[in-house]
Amino acid sequence: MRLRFILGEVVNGLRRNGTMALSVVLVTFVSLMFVGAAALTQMQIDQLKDDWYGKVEISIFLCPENSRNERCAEGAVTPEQEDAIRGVLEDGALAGLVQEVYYESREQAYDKFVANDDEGIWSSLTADQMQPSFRVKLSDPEQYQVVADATEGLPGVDVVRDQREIFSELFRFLNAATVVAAALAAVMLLAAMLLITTTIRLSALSRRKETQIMRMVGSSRSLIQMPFMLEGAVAATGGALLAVAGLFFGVRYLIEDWLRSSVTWVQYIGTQEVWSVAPWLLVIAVGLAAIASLVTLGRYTRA
Amino acid sequence: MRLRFILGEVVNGLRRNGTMALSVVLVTFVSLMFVGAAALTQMQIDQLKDDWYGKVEISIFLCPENSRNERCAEGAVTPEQEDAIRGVLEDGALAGLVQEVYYESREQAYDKFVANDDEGIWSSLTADQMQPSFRVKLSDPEQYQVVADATEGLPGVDVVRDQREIFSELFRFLNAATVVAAALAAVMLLAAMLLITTTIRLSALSRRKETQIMRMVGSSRSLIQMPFMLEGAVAATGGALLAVAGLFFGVRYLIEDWLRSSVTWVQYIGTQEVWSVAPWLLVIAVGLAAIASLVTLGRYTRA
Amino acid sequence: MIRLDNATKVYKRGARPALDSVSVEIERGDFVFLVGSSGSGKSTFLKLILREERPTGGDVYVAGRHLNKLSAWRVPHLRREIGAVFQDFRLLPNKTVYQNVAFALQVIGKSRHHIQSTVPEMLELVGLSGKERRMPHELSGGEQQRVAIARAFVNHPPILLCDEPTGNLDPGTSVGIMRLLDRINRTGTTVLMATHDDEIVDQMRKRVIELRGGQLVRDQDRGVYGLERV
Amino acid sequence: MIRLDNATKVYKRGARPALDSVSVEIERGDFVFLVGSSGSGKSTFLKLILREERPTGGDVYVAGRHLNKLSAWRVPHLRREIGAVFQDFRLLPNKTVYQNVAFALQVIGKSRHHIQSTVPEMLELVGLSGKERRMPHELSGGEQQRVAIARAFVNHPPILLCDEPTGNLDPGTSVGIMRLLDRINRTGTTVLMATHDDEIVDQMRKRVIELRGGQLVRDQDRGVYGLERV
Ligand SMILES: Nc1ncnc2c1ncn2[C@@H]1O[C@H](COP(=O)(O)OP(=O)(O)OP(=O)(O)O)[C@@H](O)[C@H]1O
Ligand SMILES: Nc1ncnc2c1ncn2[C@@H]1O[C@H](COP(=O)(O)OP(=O)(O)OP(=O)(O)O)[C@@H](O)[C@H]1O
Ligand SMILES: [Mg+2]
Ligand SMILES: [Mg+2]
Repeated sequence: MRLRFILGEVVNGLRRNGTMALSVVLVTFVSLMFVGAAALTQMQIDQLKDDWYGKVEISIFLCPENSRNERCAEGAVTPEQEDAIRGVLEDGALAGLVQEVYYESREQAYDKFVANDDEGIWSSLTADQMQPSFRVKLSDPEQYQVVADATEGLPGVDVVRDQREIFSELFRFLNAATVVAAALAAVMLLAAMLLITTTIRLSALSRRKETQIMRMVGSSRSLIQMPFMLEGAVAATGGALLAVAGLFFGVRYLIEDWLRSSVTWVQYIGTQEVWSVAPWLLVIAVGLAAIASLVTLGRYTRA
Repeated sequence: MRLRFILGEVVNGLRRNGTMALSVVLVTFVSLMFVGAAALTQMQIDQLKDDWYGKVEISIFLCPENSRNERCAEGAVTPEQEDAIRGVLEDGALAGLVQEVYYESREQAYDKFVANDDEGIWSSLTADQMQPSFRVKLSDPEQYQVVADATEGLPGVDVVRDQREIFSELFRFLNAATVVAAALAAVMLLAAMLLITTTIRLSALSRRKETQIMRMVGSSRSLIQMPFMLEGAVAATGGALLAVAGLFFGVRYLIEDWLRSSVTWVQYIGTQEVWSVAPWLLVIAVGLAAIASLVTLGRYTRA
Repeated sequence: MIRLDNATKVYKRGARPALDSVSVEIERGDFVFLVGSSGSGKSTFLKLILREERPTGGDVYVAGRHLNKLSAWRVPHLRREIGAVFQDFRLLPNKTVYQNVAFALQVIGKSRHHIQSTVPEMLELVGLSGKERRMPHELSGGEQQRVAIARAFVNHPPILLCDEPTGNLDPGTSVGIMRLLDRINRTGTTVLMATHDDEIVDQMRKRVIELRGGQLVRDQDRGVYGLERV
Repeated sequence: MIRLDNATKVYKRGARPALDSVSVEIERGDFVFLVGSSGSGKSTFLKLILREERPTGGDVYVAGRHLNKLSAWRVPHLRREIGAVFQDFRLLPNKTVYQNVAFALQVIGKSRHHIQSTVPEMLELVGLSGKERRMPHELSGGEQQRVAIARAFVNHPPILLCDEPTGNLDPGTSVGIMRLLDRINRTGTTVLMATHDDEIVDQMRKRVIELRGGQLVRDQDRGVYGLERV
């Protein structure tokens, strides 16, 4: 009896304040989209960091002959110098930071290069012109600078390069995107809360007569307030579900279908990340509605 | 007298429905931000196209010696072949499409290469190993494929490359961003219109007594309705101004300060583009308010 | 001044008419009581004259205008010739007595000068001098109704319509309101008052129009509330 | 049943008290008229009993409860022992007569079976059998007030409070309502009715409590409306 009554009142209220309820749904939808997008961007960043930082190595290029670099003025690297560098990396102070050291000879470098040059533009290159290098995998990729500093000045070293530099610009861009999304999310969440508050108030005003009669005949306060609270919660949850759907299709079409096939060298997040964000969005929606109810109901439906 | 009265009523109404008016401001703000962002992204794309498509050239690499490419099996390009290719480009069918042809010799290519190799990794490279090439500037950059097809098979041609390929992926991304921003803008504009409608309705409800008395004592319909219309318009305009401010600072800090200094090879839009978008945002805001007023007022403040 | 010719009002298709071909004429300066039990159509009668509702049949003429043909944007001009007073006073709770009366002049665009000279005069007429700055909730019911009458009459309209103006007042206070309406009537204003209050009707001995189920069943000069008393 | 001990109510700090140390006791089964001019505090008196307002001084006891100490979540239980009827009927316009009465039982959680047996019984008591499916606007004022009384009494509360229940009704219809209230009073229900209607008070000859400016100035068995008639 009571459940049917409450549900009937909720449906009634949503229908009566239709445009209002729809605005709540839309605004919650968009605001939670941003919350979700910010979260997903951060997850993508984490994933990229794990993925790339694990893979990237430090390349210590050794002096070739006839180099224009002053450091290599003494000519090509000698086997003794190579041993000394390997010693610094594998024993000495850096041993704790270095996970693996791999020597790439001129010939190996040449083979890799040719394999990447499909169109044969660099056909006239010879193995002699390639530089030998040490490829160093770090146990903690964040410690790049220490290793670079320790090796850069050694005799026989031309330049030290870290692939991580290429990505840092990208990460800065993605972080900025997260900040923008989060800021928009904050504004929109504020708007959503104001809206839910107003919806509840409007609903209470438009049903003043019912609630007045309910109070007079001695209906309990919870029964009077329940429909209003549920109304806000239903509208907010509707928005959250739309947001989850929006994120799902966004990730599905933009990332899984399009990016994954056009920019293939990146490890992307997928729809399963959306599912892990979804419960939080629902929690935020219901939380919003609950706060708005608490703020509003005391004043508008006193028992 | 009347003006003071109307303004007083507007202030009154905005204060009485404060949270509601604030939601209208916020939602209009965010929705117009998206409208503006979509417009600015398109302007950026246009600018990049103008800029890059005008600059980019087709590079026709000519056969070096000992190429691995089958097309160059006959050895390095001969001067006769070079003349033939130039003939195709400068006279013949392509003459109308080609704006300028520039021959880059091995030595010129080598000089450019060395200038870019700061760290001297490629020190052992010699000029002989570089490829000579024709750099072709098109009068209509969109006609790339025609020129590529016509030159690709000529004897002495190794590969034909168009720098435009590099950008097309970026343009696709930027276009997708415009679509996303426009879709969000549409949803938010819908929400904004619903909200303005509800605000006007709420305002009319909360001032039923005033309007009833005004009708009874014979005040004109326009005087009765004006305050409500102005209320919606003021709130929407507030949102539009915030949106303009948001876009302004967004462009100022994200583009002018940050991107312009970190990714320097791009020609960016600036704050003057925001000023050219701003009037349109205001027009949209006022238009929204006008439509919402028309929809609502007939029903809620009949004379 | 006011003429109804077979005026009929049906609110909802198929429903019993709220007013059923009523024909009646009220002259300038008349004082008329409109009586009848609840739902007999008194308020509907007044609404037709105010053009709050349009007749579904017949014709309504007020102050020389044929209301059936009056276009919507001319309605305000009609309303300025009619003052209206209701049972529930309808004062603005956040305005003072003075502001409530002045409001009626402001919104029809009178000059500040005109307002400042007219309002105190009107408040004196209804006996509220000295209470200009009170808020409505600081007044007794009778005083609130006086403010409402002052607001309705401040523009000196030729017609004053009252829908149960004493319905919320006790008998003593009601008599005071009736004296005020009588005084206004003596200035030449046509007063039409719907009421349930048999004592007042019996005491004043004015023209009485009785409705029953929407039909005019009596139109009597110097009449009483009911022919058969309960 | 109802006892006020020096009950005082001041709505706004510094304002004149709406009710000024009123002490009165009403026994089970009494029929009491509460009279007084507009603003004398009648509605405030009833609101204290309903615990819609809390006294600023003194004590209020209703149905064995000390209302000053009643916690908010117990108020609904108090209200189930009191039926309330108002001048403006307060019916839900989009519910039928039957649904309006049933509503009062639904929201306090009565079973459907109980509702289906009680509501028709109650509608018969107030004389509305056969009109269960009408909407409020299809009823006369007197009939609407009967629906309101049915709703207030359907739970058989020991107390019935009426705030000017005949204020919007014509004299003939008012008499019908008074007969109904008298019948309900005869079942042992305490009836407390605030009114302006001197004819009814004079005719019924019940206990009369008179307020003036918030103070109790008369408490008379088998009294009349006013000692000095206007
Ligand atoms: N807006 C409306 N829509 C539908 N029906 C209406 C409307 N207003 C009035 N009615 C119906 O028209 C009839 C006459 O109503 P009216 O208000 O004119 O009566 P009345 O004589 O003023 O009654 P009371 O003494 O209760 O004020 C009633 O049956 C009522 O239900
Ligand atoms: N909610 C309130 N806030 C402030 N003052 C109030 C409130 N309700 C009533 N009053 C004041 O309390 C006094 C008594 O009001 P009350 O409504 O009890 O009178 P009443 O006897 O019912 O009058 P009426 O016959 O007009 O219904 C009045 O002066 C009134 O202005
Ligand atoms: Mg009426
Ligand atoms: Mg009262």
